[in-house]
Amino acid sequence: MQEFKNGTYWILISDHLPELSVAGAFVQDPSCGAVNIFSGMTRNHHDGKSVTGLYYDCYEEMALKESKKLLDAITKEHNLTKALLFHKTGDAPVGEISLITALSAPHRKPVLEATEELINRLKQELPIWKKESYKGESLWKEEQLLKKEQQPS
Amino acid sequence: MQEFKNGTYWILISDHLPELSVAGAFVQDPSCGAVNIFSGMTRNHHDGKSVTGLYYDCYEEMALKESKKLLDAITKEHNLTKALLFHKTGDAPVGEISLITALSAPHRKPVLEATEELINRLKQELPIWKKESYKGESLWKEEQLLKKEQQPS
Amino acid sequence: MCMNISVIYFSVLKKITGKSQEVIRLEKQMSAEDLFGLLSKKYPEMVRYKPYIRLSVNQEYLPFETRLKPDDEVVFITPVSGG
Amino acid sequence: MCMNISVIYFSVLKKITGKSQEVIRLEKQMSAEDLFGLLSKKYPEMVRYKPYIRLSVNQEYLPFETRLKPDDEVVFITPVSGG
Repeated sequence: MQEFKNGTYWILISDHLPELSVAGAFVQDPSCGAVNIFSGMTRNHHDGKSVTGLYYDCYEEMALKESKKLLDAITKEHNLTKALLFHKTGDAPVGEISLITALSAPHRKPVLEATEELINRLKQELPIWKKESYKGESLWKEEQLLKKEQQPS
Repeated sequence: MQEFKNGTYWILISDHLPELSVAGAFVQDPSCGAVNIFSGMTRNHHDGKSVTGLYYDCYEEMALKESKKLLDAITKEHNLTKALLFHKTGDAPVGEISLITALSAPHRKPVLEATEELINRLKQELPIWKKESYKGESLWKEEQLLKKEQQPS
Repeated sequence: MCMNISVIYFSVLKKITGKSQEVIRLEKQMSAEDLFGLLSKKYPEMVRYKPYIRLSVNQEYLPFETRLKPDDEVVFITPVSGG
Repeated sequence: MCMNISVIYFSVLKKITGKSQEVIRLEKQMSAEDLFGLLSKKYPEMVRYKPYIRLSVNQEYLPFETRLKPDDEVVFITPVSGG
Protein backbone atom coordinates (compact mmCIF):
# COMPACT_ATOMS: atom_id res chain seq x y z
CA MET A 1 0.00 0.00 0.00
CA GLN A 2 1.25 3.46 -0.93
CA GLU A 3 -0.50 6.72 -0.14
CA PHE A 4 0.06 10.45 -0.51
CA LYS A 5 -2.42 12.97 0.81
CA ASN A 6 -2.29 16.71 1.34
CA GLY A 7 -4.83 19.54 0.94
CA THR A 8 -4.82 19.29 -2.86
CA TYR A 9 -3.96 15.72 -3.86
CA TRP A 10 -4.88 12.27 -2.65
CA ILE A 11 -3.21 9.26 -4.22
CA LEU A 12 -3.85 5.72 -3.03
CA ILE A 13 -2.42 2.48 -4.39
CA SER A 14 -4.03 -0.28 -2.37
CA ASP A 15 -5.84 -3.59 -2.45
CA HIS A 16 -8.86 -1.87 -0.96
CA LEU A 17 -10.33 1.39 -2.31
CA PRO A 18 -12.71 3.77 -0.47
CA GLU A 19 -16.26 4.50 -1.70
CA LEU A 20 -16.95 6.95 -4.54
CA SER A 21 -18.60 9.36 -2.08
CA VAL A 22 -15.34 9.59 -0.15
CA ALA A 23 -13.50 10.48 -3.36
CA GLY A 24 -16.11 13.10 -4.23
CA ALA A 25 -16.03 14.63 -0.76
CA PHE A 26 -12.24 15.00 -0.84
CA VAL A 27 -12.13 17.07 -4.03
CA GLN A 28 -15.13 19.25 -3.18
CA ASP A 29 -14.35 22.84 -2.25
CA PRO A 30 -16.47 25.98 -1.69
CA SER A 31 -14.80 27.58 -4.73
CA CYS A 32 -15.74 24.65 -6.99
CA GLY A 33 -18.86 24.24 -9.10
CA ALA A 34 -17.83 21.01 -10.82
CA VAL A 35 -16.57 17.61 -9.72
CA ASN A 36 -15.99 14.74 -12.13
CA ILE A 37 -15.48 11.21 -10.86
CA PHE A 38 -14.44 8.49 -13.26
CA SER A 39 -14.32 4.88 -12.18
CA GLY A 40 -13.07 1.88 -14.08
CA MET A 41 -14.12 -1.63 -13.14
CA THR A 42 -13.69 -5.21 -14.28
CA ARG A 43 -16.16 -6.13 -17.01
CA ASN A 44 -17.28 -9.63 -17.85
CA HIS A 45 -16.00 -9.68 -21.42
CA HIS A 46 -12.99 -8.72 -23.53
CA ASP A 47 -12.41 -9.23 -27.24
CA GLY A 48 -15.48 -11.42 -27.40
CA LYS A 49 -14.26 -13.69 -24.61
CA SER A 50 -15.90 -14.13 -21.22
CA VAL A 51 -13.72 -12.69 -18.41
CA THR A 52 -13.98 -14.09 -14.89
CA GLY A 53 -11.65 -11.62 -13.15
CA LEU A 54 -8.55 -9.45 -13.25
CA TYR A 55 -5.40 -9.30 -11.19
CA TYR A 56 -3.24 -6.16 -10.94
CA ASP A 57 0.49 -6.30 -10.27
CA CYS A 58 2.01 -2.95 -9.35
CA TYR A 59 5.42 -1.38 -8.78
CA GLU A 60 3.85 0.58 -5.95
CA GLU A 61 6.59 3.06 -4.99
CA MET A 62 7.08 4.12 -8.59
CA ALA A 63 3.33 4.18 -9.30
CA LEU A 64 2.98 6.65 -6.43
CA LYS A 65 5.77 8.87 -7.78
CA GLU A 66 4.40 8.80 -11.33
CA SER A 67 0.88 9.54 -10.05
CA LYS A 68 2.18 12.61 -8.22
CA LYS A 69 3.89 13.91 -11.36
CA LEU A 70 0.75 13.24 -13.38
CA LEU A 71 -1.67 14.96 -10.99
CA ASP A 72 0.70 17.87 -10.68
CA ALA A 73 0.98 18.31 -14.46
CA ILE A 74 -2.78 17.92 -15.07
CA THR A 75 -3.74 20.23 -12.21
CA LYS A 76 -1.48 23.01 -13.46
CA GLU A 77 -2.43 22.59 -17.09
CA HIS A 78 -6.20 22.68 -16.43
CA ASN A 79 -6.22 24.94 -13.38
CA LEU A 80 -7.87 22.33 -11.21
CA THR A 81 -8.61 22.88 -7.54
CA LYS A 82 -8.16 19.33 -6.20
CA ALA A 83 -7.25 15.99 -7.74
CA LEU A 84 -7.49 12.38 -6.62
CA LEU A 85 -6.28 9.08 -8.05
CA PHE A 86 -6.91 5.63 -6.56
CA HIS A 87 -5.71 2.39 -8.12
CA LYS A 88 -6.42 -1.08 -6.88
CA THR A 89 -3.81 -3.81 -6.62
CA GLY A 90 -4.35 -7.58 -6.49
CA ASP A 91 -7.58 -9.32 -7.40
CA ALA A 92 -10.46 -7.47 -9.05
CA PRO A 93 -13.41 -9.75 -9.76
CA VAL A 94 -16.12 -8.70 -12.25
CA GLY A 95 -17.79 -5.46 -11.11
CA GLU A 96 -14.96 -4.45 -8.77
CA ILE A 97 -13.66 -0.90 -9.14
CA SER A 98 -9.93 -0.80 -10.00
CA LEU A 99 -9.53 2.91 -10.80
CA ILE A 100 -11.05 6.08 -9.39
CA THR A 101 -10.16 9.59 -10.50
CA ALA A 102 -11.84 12.68 -9.06
CA LEU A 103 -11.12 16.23 -10.17
CA SER A 104 -12.63 19.57 -9.17
CA ALA A 105 -12.60 23.11 -10.56
CA PRO A 106 -14.84 26.18 -10.55
CA HIS A 107 -16.31 25.22 -13.97
CA ARG A 108 -17.12 21.96 -15.72
CA LYS A 109 -15.10 22.19 -18.94
CA PRO A 110 -11.65 21.75 -17.34
CA VAL A 111 -12.69 18.82 -15.15
CA LEU A 112 -14.08 16.89 -18.12
CA GLU A 113 -11.11 17.59 -20.36
CA ALA A 114 -8.63 16.88 -17.57
CA THR A 115 -10.33 13.56 -16.74
CA GLU A 116 -9.83 12.31 -20.27
CA GLU A 117 -6.20 13.41 -20.33
CA LEU A 118 -5.48 11.96 -16.90
CA ILE A 119 -6.84 8.54 -17.81
CA ASN A 120 -5.02 8.44 -21.15
CA ARG A 121 -1.75 9.35 -19.49
CA LEU A 122 -2.02 7.09 -16.44
CA LYS A 123 -2.65 4.15 -18.75
CA GLN A 124 0.68 4.99 -20.41
CA GLU A 125 2.74 5.93 -17.38
CA LEU A 126 1.77 3.99 -14.27
CA PRO A 127 3.79 0.78 -13.75
CA ILE A 128 0.73 -1.41 -13.26
CA TRP A 129 -0.01 -4.65 -15.09
CA LYS A 130 -3.24 -6.49 -15.67
CA LYS A 131 -3.72 -10.25 -15.86
CA GLU A 132 -7.01 -11.41 -17.33
CA SER A 133 -8.59 -14.66 -16.25
CA TYR A 134 -10.74 -16.44 -18.76
CA LYS A 135 -12.37 -19.77 -18.15
CA GLY A 136 -9.41 -22.09 -17.65
CA GLU A 137 -6.53 -19.70 -18.37
CA SER A 138 -4.91 -16.51 -17.09
CA LEU A 139 -2.83 -14.26 -19.32
CA TRP A 140 -0.92 -11.05 -18.69
CA LYS A 141 -1.72 -8.29 -21.18
CA GLU A 142 1.86 -8.45 -22.51
CA GLU A 143 1.45 -12.15 -23.28
CA GLN A 144 -1.71 -11.33 -25.22
CA LEU A 145 0.16 -8.55 -27.02
CA LEU A 146 2.93 -10.93 -28.10
CA LYS A 147 0.41 -13.51 -29.27
CA LYS A 148 -1.32 -10.90 -31.43
CA GLU A 149 1.92 -9.52 -32.89
CA GLN A 150 3.02 -12.99 -33.87
CA GLN A 151 -0.21 -13.83 -35.64
CA PRO A 152 0.02 -13.44 -39.43
CA SER A 153 -2.15 -10.42 -40.21
CA MET B 1 -40.75 15.59 -6.52
CA GLN B 2 -40.73 13.68 -9.79
CA GLU B 3 -39.04 10.36 -10.40
CA PHE B 4 -38.66 7.79 -13.16
CA LYS B 5 -36.74 4.58 -12.63
CA ASN B 6 -36.41 1.39 -14.62
CA GLY B 7 -33.55 -1.03 -15.33
CA THR B 8 -31.74 1.45 -17.58
CA TYR B 9 -32.63 4.98 -16.47
CA TRP B 10 -33.06 6.77 -13.18
CA ILE B 11 -34.26 10.36 -13.17
CA LEU B 12 -34.95 12.27 -9.98
CA ILE B 13 -36.09 15.87 -9.58
CA SER B 14 -36.22 16.50 -5.86
CA ASP B 15 -35.24 18.80 -3.02
CA HIS B 16 -33.07 16.00 -1.64
CA LEU B 17 -30.57 14.02 -3.74
CA PRO B 18 -29.01 10.64 -2.85
CA GLU B 19 -25.25 10.16 -2.31
CA LEU B 20 -22.82 9.85 -5.23
CA SER B 21 -22.18 6.19 -4.34
CA VAL B 22 -25.87 5.43 -4.86
CA ALA B 23 -25.70 7.02 -8.30
CA GLY B 24 -22.57 5.04 -9.17
CA ALA B 25 -24.05 1.77 -7.95
CA PHE B 26 -27.19 2.23 -10.08
CA VAL B 27 -25.34 2.55 -13.38
CA GLN B 28 -22.79 -0.20 -12.70
CA ASP B 29 -23.26 -3.40 -14.65
CA PRO B 30 -21.17 -6.56 -15.16
CA SER B 31 -20.81 -5.67 -18.86
CA CYS B 32 -19.44 -2.19 -18.05
CA GLY B 33 -15.82 -1.18 -17.58
CA ALA B 34 -16.42 2.55 -17.24
CA VAL B 35 -18.66 4.76 -15.11
CA ASN B 36 -18.50 8.55 -15.17
CA ILE B 37 -20.19 10.61 -12.50
CA PHE B 38 -20.40 14.37 -12.88
CA SER B 39 -21.69 16.54 -10.08
CA GLY B 40 -22.38 20.25 -10.09
CA MET B 41 -22.56 22.21 -6.86
CA THR B 42 -23.03 25.76 -5.62
CA ARG B 43 -19.76 27.66 -5.58
CA ASN B 44 -19.03 30.69 -3.45
CA HIS B 45 -18.38 33.12 -6.29
CA HIS B 46 -19.75 34.20 -9.68
CA ASP B 47 -18.53 36.94 -11.98
CA GLY B 48 -16.21 38.18 -9.25
CA LYS B 49 -19.04 38.47 -6.72
CA SER B 50 -19.38 36.47 -3.54
CA VAL B 51 -22.36 34.07 -3.71
CA THR B 52 -24.12 32.97 -0.51
CA GLY B 53 -26.49 30.43 -2.06
CA LEU B 54 -28.69 29.36 -4.96
CA TYR B 55 -32.36 28.57 -5.30
CA TYR B 56 -33.73 26.36 -8.11
CA ASP B 57 -37.27 26.76 -9.41
CA CYS B 58 -38.42 23.89 -11.59
CA TYR B 59 -41.32 22.93 -13.85
CA GLU B 60 -41.01 19.43 -12.50
CA GLU B 61 -43.37 17.42 -14.73
CA MET B 62 -41.83 18.87 -17.88
CA ALA B 63 -38.27 18.55 -16.52
CA LEU B 64 -38.92 14.84 -16.03
CA LYS B 65 -40.25 14.46 -19.59
CA GLU B 66 -37.35 16.38 -21.11
CA SER B 67 -34.84 14.40 -19.03
CA LYS B 68 -36.28 11.15 -20.36
CA LYS B 69 -35.96 12.36 -23.94
CA LEU B 70 -32.42 13.51 -23.27
CA LEU B 71 -31.21 10.30 -21.62
CA ASP B 72 -32.85 8.29 -24.36
CA ALA B 73 -31.14 10.27 -27.11
CA ILE B 74 -27.72 10.26 -25.42
CA THR B 75 -27.89 6.57 -24.56
CA LYS B 76 -28.72 5.56 -28.13
CA GLU B 77 -26.18 7.91 -29.69
CA HIS B 78 -23.28 6.76 -27.49
CA ASN B 79 -24.35 3.14 -26.92
CA LEU B 80 -24.48 3.57 -23.17
CA THR B 81 -25.56 0.79 -20.83
CA LYS B 82 -27.24 2.82 -18.08
CA ALA B 83 -27.87 6.51 -17.46
CA LEU B 84 -28.86 8.60 -14.45
CA LEU B 85 -29.81 12.26 -13.97
CA PHE B 86 -30.62 13.92 -10.65
CA HIS B 87 -31.47 17.60 -10.27
CA LYS B 88 -32.10 19.42 -7.04
CA THR B 89 -34.96 21.85 -6.51
CA GLY B 90 -35.25 24.60 -3.90
CA ASP B 91 -32.37 25.92 -1.82
CA ALA B 92 -28.77 24.93 -2.57
CA PRO B 93 -26.31 26.61 -0.18
CA VAL B 94 -22.59 26.81 -1.05
CA GLY B 95 -21.14 23.30 -1.47
CA GLU B 96 -24.50 21.61 -2.02
CA ILE B 97 -24.79 19.32 -5.03
CA SER B 98 -27.53 20.42 -7.44
CA LEU B 99 -26.81 18.11 -10.38
CA ILE B 100 -25.63 14.52 -10.67
CA THR B 101 -25.20 12.62 -13.91
CA ALA B 102 -23.92 9.06 -14.05
CA LEU B 103 -23.34 7.09 -17.25
CA SER B 104 -21.93 3.63 -17.88
CA ALA B 105 -20.63 1.72 -20.90
CA PRO B 106 -18.17 -1.09 -21.67
CA HIS B 107 -15.42 1.47 -22.50
CA ARG B 108 -14.44 4.89 -21.23
CA LYS B 109 -14.56 7.02 -24.39
CA PRO B 110 -18.36 7.03 -24.82
CA VAL B 111 -19.08 7.80 -21.15
CA LEU B 112 -16.80 10.84 -21.18
CA GLU B 113 -18.11 12.19 -24.47
CA ALA B 114 -21.70 11.51 -23.50
CA THR B 115 -21.26 13.27 -20.15
CA GLU B 116 -20.20 16.47 -21.86
CA GLU B 117 -23.06 16.31 -24.34
CA LEU B 118 -25.61 15.49 -21.67
CA ILE B 119 -24.62 18.45 -19.50
CA ASN B 120 -24.55 20.87 -22.43
CA ARG B 121 -27.99 19.75 -23.54
CA LEU B 122 -29.67 19.63 -20.14
CA LYS B 123 -28.53 23.19 -19.52
CA GLN B 124 -30.41 24.15 -22.70
CA GLU B 125 -33.48 21.97 -22.37
CA LEU B 126 -34.55 21.41 -18.77
CA PRO B 127 -37.09 23.97 -17.49
CA ILE B 128 -35.12 24.80 -14.36
CA TRP B 129 -34.18 28.29 -13.19
CA LYS B 130 -31.48 29.49 -10.87
CA LYS B 131 -31.67 32.43 -8.47
CA GLU B 132 -28.35 33.64 -7.09
CA SER B 133 -28.13 35.20 -3.68
CA TYR B 134 -25.39 37.73 -3.12
CA LYS B 135 -24.92 39.64 0.08
CA GLY B 136 -28.11 41.66 0.33
CA GLU B 137 -29.76 40.77 -2.97
CA SER B 138 -31.20 37.83 -4.89
CA LEU B 139 -31.46 37.80 -8.67
CA TRP B 140 -32.81 35.28 -11.16
CA LYS B 141 -30.40 34.49 -13.99
CA GLU B 142 -32.82 36.06 -16.49
CA GLU B 143 -32.78 39.32 -14.53
CA GLN B 144 -28.99 39.29 -14.69
CA LEU B 145 -29.18 38.56 -18.43
CA LEU B 146 -31.46 41.53 -19.02
CA LYS B 147 -29.19 43.79 -16.96
CA LYS B 148 -26.19 42.77 -19.04
CA GLU B 149 -27.97 43.18 -22.37
CA GLN B 150 -29.05 46.65 -21.42
CA GLN B 151 -25.60 47.80 -20.45
CA PRO B 152 -23.86 49.82 -23.15
CA SER B 153 -21.09 47.55 -24.42
CA MET C 1 -66.01 29.56 -28.64
CA CYS C 2 -64.87 30.01 -25.06
CA MET C 3 -62.09 28.08 -23.39
CA ASN C 4 -60.03 27.96 -20.23
CA ILE C 5 -56.24 27.97 -20.43
CA SER C 6 -54.10 27.19 -17.43
CA VAL C 7 -50.98 29.34 -17.27
CA ILE C 8 -48.18 28.42 -14.86
CA TYR C 9 -45.44 30.87 -13.91
CA PHE C 10 -41.88 30.10 -12.88
CA SER C 11 -38.83 32.05 -11.89
CA VAL C 12 -38.84 35.73 -12.89
CA LEU C 13 -42.36 35.50 -14.36
CA LYS C 14 -43.63 34.25 -11.01
CA LYS C 15 -41.96 37.28 -9.46
CA ILE C 16 -43.45 39.68 -12.04
CA THR C 17 -46.98 38.29 -11.94
CA GLY C 18 -46.94 37.53 -8.23
CA LYS C 19 -48.64 34.22 -9.08
CA SER C 20 -47.72 30.56 -9.43
CA GLN C 21 -50.57 29.97 -11.83
CA GLU C 22 -53.87 31.24 -13.07
CA VAL C 23 -56.70 30.18 -15.35
CA ILE C 24 -57.29 32.52 -18.26
CA ARG C 25 -60.69 32.47 -19.97
CA LEU C 26 -60.41 33.12 -23.70
CA GLU C 27 -63.48 34.36 -25.55
CA LYS C 28 -62.20 33.07 -28.88
CA GLN C 29 -59.59 30.66 -30.20
CA MET C 30 -56.12 32.17 -30.30
CA SER C 31 -52.42 31.39 -30.58
CA ALA C 32 -49.95 31.34 -27.70
CA GLU C 33 -48.52 34.52 -29.20
CA ASP C 34 -51.91 36.21 -28.79
CA LEU C 35 -52.20 34.93 -25.22
CA PHE C 36 -48.79 36.39 -24.41
CA GLY C 37 -49.98 39.73 -25.82
CA LEU C 38 -53.04 39.57 -23.57
CA LEU C 39 -50.97 38.80 -20.48
CA SER C 40 -48.47 41.54 -21.35
CA LYS C 41 -51.24 44.11 -20.91
CA LYS C 42 -51.94 42.71 -17.45
CA TYR C 43 -48.23 42.39 -16.53
CA PRO C 44 -46.31 44.97 -18.59
CA GLU C 45 -42.92 43.90 -17.20
CA MET C 46 -43.24 40.58 -19.05
CA VAL C 47 -42.67 42.28 -22.40
CA ARG C 48 -38.97 42.83 -21.80
CA TYR C 49 -38.48 39.06 -21.56
CA LYS C 50 -40.39 38.25 -24.76
CA PRO C 51 -37.33 38.00 -27.05
CA TYR C 52 -35.88 35.28 -24.80
CA ILE C 53 -38.97 33.22 -24.08
CA ARG C 54 -39.76 29.75 -25.43
CA LEU C 55 -43.27 28.33 -25.34
CA SER C 56 -44.35 25.15 -23.65
CA VAL C 57 -47.84 23.71 -24.14
CA ASN C 58 -48.75 20.61 -22.14
CA GLN C 59 -45.09 20.16 -21.19
CA GLU C 60 -43.71 20.26 -24.74
CA TYR C 61 -41.66 22.97 -26.41
CA LEU C 62 -43.79 24.34 -29.28
CA PRO C 63 -43.69 27.36 -31.62
CA PHE C 64 -45.46 30.56 -30.52
CA GLU C 65 -47.88 30.28 -33.45
CA THR C 66 -49.39 27.16 -31.85
CA ARG C 67 -53.17 27.54 -31.52
CA LEU C 68 -54.41 26.83 -28.04
CA LYS C 69 -57.05 24.24 -27.19
CA PRO C 70 -59.40 24.08 -24.19
CA ASP C 71 -57.62 23.24 -20.92
CA ASP C 72 -54.12 23.53 -22.39
CA GLU C 73 -51.37 24.02 -19.81
CA VAL C 74 -49.19 26.89 -20.98
CA VAL C 75 -45.80 27.93 -19.61
CA PHE C 76 -43.67 30.75 -20.95
CA ILE C 77 -40.14 29.46 -20.50
CA THR C 78 -37.68 32.26 -19.81
CA PRO C 79 -34.00 31.31 -20.36
CA VAL C 80 -33.31 28.21 -18.32
CA SER C 81 -30.30 27.91 -16.02
CA GLY C 82 -30.33 24.46 -14.47
CA GLY C 83 -27.25 22.35 -13.92
CA MET D 1 34.95 -2.10 -10.02
CA CYS D 2 32.31 -4.38 -8.57
CA MET D 3 28.75 -3.39 -7.70
CA ASN D 4 25.43 -4.84 -6.64
CA ILE D 5 22.28 -4.03 -8.62
CA SER D 6 18.85 -4.84 -7.32
CA VAL D 7 16.50 -6.05 -10.06
CA ILE D 8 12.76 -6.29 -9.36
CA TYR D 9 10.41 -8.26 -11.59
CA PHE D 10 6.72 -7.64 -12.20
CA SER D 11 3.99 -9.22 -14.26
CA VAL D 12 5.17 -11.45 -17.10
CA LEU D 13 8.85 -11.03 -16.16
CA LYS D 14 8.06 -12.30 -12.68
CA LYS D 15 6.42 -15.30 -14.36
CA ILE D 16 9.40 -15.88 -16.70
CA THR D 17 12.11 -15.51 -14.04
CA GLY D 18 10.11 -17.14 -11.28
CA LYS D 19 11.39 -14.36 -8.98
CA SER D 20 10.09 -11.13 -7.46
CA GLN D 21 13.59 -9.74 -7.24
CA GLU D 22 17.25 -10.59 -7.14
CA VAL D 23 20.59 -8.91 -6.53
CA ILE D 24 22.97 -9.08 -9.51
CA ARG D 25 26.68 -8.62 -8.88
CA LEU D 26 28.39 -6.80 -11.75
CA GLU D 27 32.15 -7.23 -12.18
CA LYS D 28 32.45 -3.96 -14.12
CA GLN D 29 30.42 -0.83 -14.76
CA MET D 30 27.81 -1.30 -17.44
CA SER D 31 24.63 0.14 -18.97
CA ALA D 32 21.11 -1.12 -18.31
CA GLU D 33 21.19 -2.41 -21.90
CA ASP D 34 24.18 -4.58 -20.98
CA LEU D 35 22.46 -5.81 -17.83
CA PHE D 36 19.43 -6.82 -19.88
CA GLY D 37 21.75 -8.79 -22.19
CA LEU D 38 23.21 -10.56 -19.19
CA LEU D 39 19.79 -11.46 -17.79
CA SER D 40 18.60 -12.62 -21.22
CA LYS D 41 21.20 -15.35 -21.14
CA LYS D 42 19.85 -16.49 -17.78
CA TYR D 43 16.17 -16.12 -18.81
CA PRO D 44 16.00 -16.54 -22.61
CA GLU D 45 12.24 -15.93 -22.76
CA MET D 46 12.80 -12.28 -21.74
CA VAL D 47 14.30 -11.49 -25.16
CA ARG D 48 10.94 -11.59 -26.94
CA TYR D 49 9.72 -8.73 -24.75
CA LYS D 50 12.78 -6.54 -25.32
CA PRO D 51 11.23 -4.39 -28.12
CA TYR D 52 8.39 -3.38 -25.76
CA ILE D 53 10.31 -2.78 -22.56
CA ARG D 54 11.03 0.58 -20.94
CA LEU D 55 13.72 1.00 -18.31
CA SER D 56 13.21 2.26 -14.79
CA VAL D 57 16.16 3.04 -12.51
CA ASN D 58 15.41 4.08 -8.95
CA GLN D 59 11.73 4.51 -9.86
CA GLU D 60 12.31 6.85 -12.83
CA TYR D 61 11.88 6.12 -16.53
CA LEU D 62 15.36 6.41 -18.11
CA PRO D 63 16.96 5.47 -21.44
CA PHE D 64 18.51 2.01 -21.81
CA GLU D 65 21.97 3.57 -22.29
CA THR D 66 21.91 4.73 -18.67
CA ARG D 67 25.04 3.58 -16.85
CA LEU D 68 24.26 1.78 -13.63
CA LYS D 69 25.62 2.80 -10.24
CA PRO D 70 26.11 0.68 -7.11
CA ASP D 71 22.84 -0.32 -5.41
CA ASP D 72 20.63 0.97 -8.21
CA GLU D 73 17.11 -0.45 -8.25
CA VAL D 74 16.35 -1.58 -11.79
CA VAL D 75 12.98 -2.60 -13.20
CA PHE D 76 12.34 -3.60 -16.80
CA ILE D 77 8.88 -2.24 -17.47
CA THR D 78 6.93 -4.39 -19.92
CA PRO D 79 3.91 -2.63 -21.50
CA VAL D 80 1.74 -1.34 -18.69
CA SER D 81 -2.01 -1.93 -18.54
CA GLY D 82 -3.38 -0.17 -15.47
CA GLY D 83 -6.67 1.71 -15.37
